[in-house]
Amino acid sequence: MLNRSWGVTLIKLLTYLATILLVILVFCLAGFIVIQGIGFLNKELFKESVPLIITTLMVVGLALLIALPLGIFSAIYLQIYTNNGRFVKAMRFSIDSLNGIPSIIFGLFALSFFIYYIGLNRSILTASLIMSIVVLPLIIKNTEEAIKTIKVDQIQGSLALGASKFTTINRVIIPYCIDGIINGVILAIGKIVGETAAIMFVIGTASVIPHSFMDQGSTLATKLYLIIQEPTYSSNGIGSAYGIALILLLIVVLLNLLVKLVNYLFKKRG
Amino acid sequence: MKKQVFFETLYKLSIIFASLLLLLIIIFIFLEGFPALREYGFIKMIFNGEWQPTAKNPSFGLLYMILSTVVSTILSLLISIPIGILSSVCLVRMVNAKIKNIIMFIVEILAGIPSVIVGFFVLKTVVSFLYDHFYYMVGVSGNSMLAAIFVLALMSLPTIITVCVNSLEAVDPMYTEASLGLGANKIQTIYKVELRAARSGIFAAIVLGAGRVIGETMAVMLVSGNAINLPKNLLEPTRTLTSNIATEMSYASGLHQNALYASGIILFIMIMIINIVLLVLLNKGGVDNA
Amino acid sequence: MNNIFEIINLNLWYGSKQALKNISINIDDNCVVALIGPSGCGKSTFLRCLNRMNDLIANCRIEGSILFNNENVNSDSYNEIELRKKVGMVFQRPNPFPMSIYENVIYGPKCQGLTNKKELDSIVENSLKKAALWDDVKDRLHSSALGLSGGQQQRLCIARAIAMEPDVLLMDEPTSALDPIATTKIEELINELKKDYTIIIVTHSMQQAARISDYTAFFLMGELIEYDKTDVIFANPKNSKTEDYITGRFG
Amino acid sequence: MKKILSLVLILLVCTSCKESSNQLEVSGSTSIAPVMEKLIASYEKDNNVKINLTADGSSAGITAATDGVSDIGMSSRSLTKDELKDDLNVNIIGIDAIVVVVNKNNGVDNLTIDDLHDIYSGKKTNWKDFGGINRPIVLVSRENGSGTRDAFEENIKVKTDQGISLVDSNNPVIVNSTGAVIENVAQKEGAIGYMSLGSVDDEIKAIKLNGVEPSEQSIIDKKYPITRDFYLVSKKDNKKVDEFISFILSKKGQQIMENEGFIKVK
Repeated sequence: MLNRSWGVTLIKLLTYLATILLVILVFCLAGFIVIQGIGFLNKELFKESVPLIITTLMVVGLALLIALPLGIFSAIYLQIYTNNGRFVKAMRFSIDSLNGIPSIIFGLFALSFFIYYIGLNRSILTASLIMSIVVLPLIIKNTEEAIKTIKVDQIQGSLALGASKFTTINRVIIPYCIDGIINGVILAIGKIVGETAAIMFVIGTASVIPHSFMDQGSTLATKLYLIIQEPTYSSNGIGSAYGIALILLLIVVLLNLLVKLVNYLFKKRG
Repeated sequence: MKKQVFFETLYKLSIIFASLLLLLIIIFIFLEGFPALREYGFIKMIFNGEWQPTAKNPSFGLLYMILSTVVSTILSLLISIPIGILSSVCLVRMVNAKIKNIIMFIVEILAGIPSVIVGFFVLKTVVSFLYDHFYYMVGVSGNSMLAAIFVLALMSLPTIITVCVNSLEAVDPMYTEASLGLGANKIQTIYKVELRAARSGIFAAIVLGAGRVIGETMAVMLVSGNAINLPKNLLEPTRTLTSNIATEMSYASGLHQNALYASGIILFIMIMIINIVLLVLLNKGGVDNA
Repeated sequence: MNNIFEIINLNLWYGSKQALKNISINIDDNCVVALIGPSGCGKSTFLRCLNRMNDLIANCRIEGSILFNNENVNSDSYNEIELRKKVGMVFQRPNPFPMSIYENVIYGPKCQGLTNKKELDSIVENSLKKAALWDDVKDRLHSSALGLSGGQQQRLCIARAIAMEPDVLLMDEPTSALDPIATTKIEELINELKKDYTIIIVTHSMQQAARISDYTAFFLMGELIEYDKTDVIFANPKNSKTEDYITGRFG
Repeated sequence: MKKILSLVLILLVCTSCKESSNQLEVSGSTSIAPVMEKLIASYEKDNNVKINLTADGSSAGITAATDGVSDIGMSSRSLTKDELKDDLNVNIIGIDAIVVVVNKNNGVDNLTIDDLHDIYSGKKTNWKDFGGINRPIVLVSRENGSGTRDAFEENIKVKTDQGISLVDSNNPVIVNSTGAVIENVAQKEGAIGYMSLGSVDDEIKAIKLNGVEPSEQSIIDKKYPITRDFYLVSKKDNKKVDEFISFILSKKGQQIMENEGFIKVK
């Protein structure tokens, strides 16, 4: 089809059409949240969501703190130190499949393994632990894809110059695939901030400012889910759920910008 | 030299610890789900549609829900993959950088939206539209398979686009120049060469997108109506395996809870099948340059 | 021997930096023209003007006219797709598509709408024969092109270009990434191809220019210093700068 | 990099020691959680004890209390025979009325228990059978196992002796949150749903049952037909738990229950 001129124009048309459709969907969804939530963005809601924001940032921070080194190092090992044998393919395959497990199952795993079995308390720490496991497959996959996109000959170039695999990693691989990893981090942040099912059993519903990771608390997403669950949770019912959703989007925006800023500074200095 | 040994053992430890963690979850699901499979029987569970977990002699038939998951996953991916890939191509190759950054900025945010809110968006728009136009039909409430497909497509689009755009941008410009040098026009260059070169990234996007669709609970439960029936037409309510786990797990106990974990095993197998299909397509498509 | 290319007062800027200054040159058909000069002198940029590959570069401004078979290529009305069908290009690094050998060669013709299997098979056969690659690959046409050696890949790129039956073949340092044996094979191939195509080749090695080209153009700092028969350029160049470069005093 | 990893390890180690001091864990029914949050807030003011609350459903609450993971389990449904263990004591802390709600444009404002039985079992499927507009009825129901659903279906007798609910075979819109019930009933003119009295808001219309208006007075006089009790399940002889429960049953505690739209027990 691509070899006929009508085929080319058709594909071009479809490409533009898909983008227009995407833009409409994306702006409708974003617009819906802003319109529904803007009315409830008053000082009182901001004050009420300060503990939620803090809890959310704690979960994001600790989850990434665990998942990032674990995920990146695992991806490096899978891509560089293995010969892509059958075992490695099977492992990568099962990691991919874990991406599809519904987060409710991670939630139940957290409840019965961390709480019932190990005896941890319901706390922000437990929530962060389970979230680090939830985003682990995402980070491993994104980092591996990033390493794959580095030109093969750049890696061979460095190895050819007698650099060991290890120095190749630091000099060539990590600097070059930072952008891929950053995208993985952004997807992971999105997943952690928006997650409810995986953590609602283990994080409690307290809405006070937590003092330590051992305290309970609710993130923006779990509070929002609770309000939808029982609108009497907040004074103006479901409306404040939209308000919190807006604040949540704000946090996602700030976190994404922060990550990109860190990446930019790292590149300028590196 | 010592630093290198330390880091290389660290890499090894990381992959071992990571796979242990992930294995733990798989074992957990199989451990919890196995009693139901043994007692109620795997075959009976898969080929019987009757799900009455709390009845006197309970039946744990998952057939209708398996079909619902299969239908909703395939149809939603049939929407989100083409739109995702086509719009990623447009964003990377056909639109100036400023527009692309604005759209990507919002798409990245939408990847972070809690699915409950996307569920409410579709509930307030698609579901009420369907109800207003089909209310006269008995048993139609707007909450339907169609709405579930719409919400799943909406949920998976940001993931697919973010990964696709990332892999398209990483395509080596030498392919573009080679293709244009042979007299191919822009569209041919993109679709015949660049997509082929970025193939492994695009397949990663599809796998992540499929994972997001199969694993979605909160949004689907809001719009699908959650009634268990054979997916005959798009306007009837439906319940996917994942929604079933989410709705009933909080009150399930004993064999009922094991049956829910068993459906988790079935989900895991379905995800593996999708991955296998995608891997075969990836390799069958001839050459893999990475 | 009529002129296939007539370039009059060609200037090119990358943003504010001028890369080509007022170049005028006439190139005859069915001969090999070598472009030599120190790196950064604009010879590759000049080569890429001939098939408007510089259009891909964002802030690149071109002035002057490039007449190809007496039509000005530089004007917007001229369709660059038609130009590139007639002016094939081979790049410095072998860049076969991540497809099979067969698919690589038929890529160009297929894009122009040719679908008849028999015709495509014959194109593949004579392009690969012309590129002296047919014997190496005739029994594994459908295996991956990335499995070939560097020299074979470059010859595949040449075969791919020939498949379009162009009038001119542009080569941007085709052998700089290859080992000596593969380089001599490519050079023998160029001597063969000279009969049917005009070949314009950018090269760093003056020996290569002397060996295979009929005419040689010497570029320096974006200017065309001297353009003449190869043996004149290498025996007694008119311009002192050419002589300094030829004898290796700088560059 | 090494520093960070060691930090994580320390964190993991120090958390395994279970904190017993003056902390209480309360978990369970989502219907009780909102009012429980207010009870905890006022109790914590004058007692130095920290009470953690988790809303993960009635059965999860009961299991957590039985296994000792939570000190108090909240349940908005009566416990089943095998849930009732002898080392558990069960207190009723309040009564909640379950109200039937319809779309605001729906003319019907009174139904009897038998009407509800016919509607939810699928015998009658159009509002014109009840004097409303000619429009099919859309059933909105809570998920299996929700305390609210159990109490409602118990009262309108739509469960077969096999324990199977007739509602499931009439393509109901099953949701697992009050917010979703409100949204579905508010946007669909033919919809009918039910929720706890305290949750009704102005987007939907509560209707009379057997001619009785759902109000605190009608519930106290036992005239309103569908009510359910709020249970707290806890292990016996735990001083801190008993003190908290006695606070809830005190005048101050019951007043908080009433402010939230529930009916006092004492």
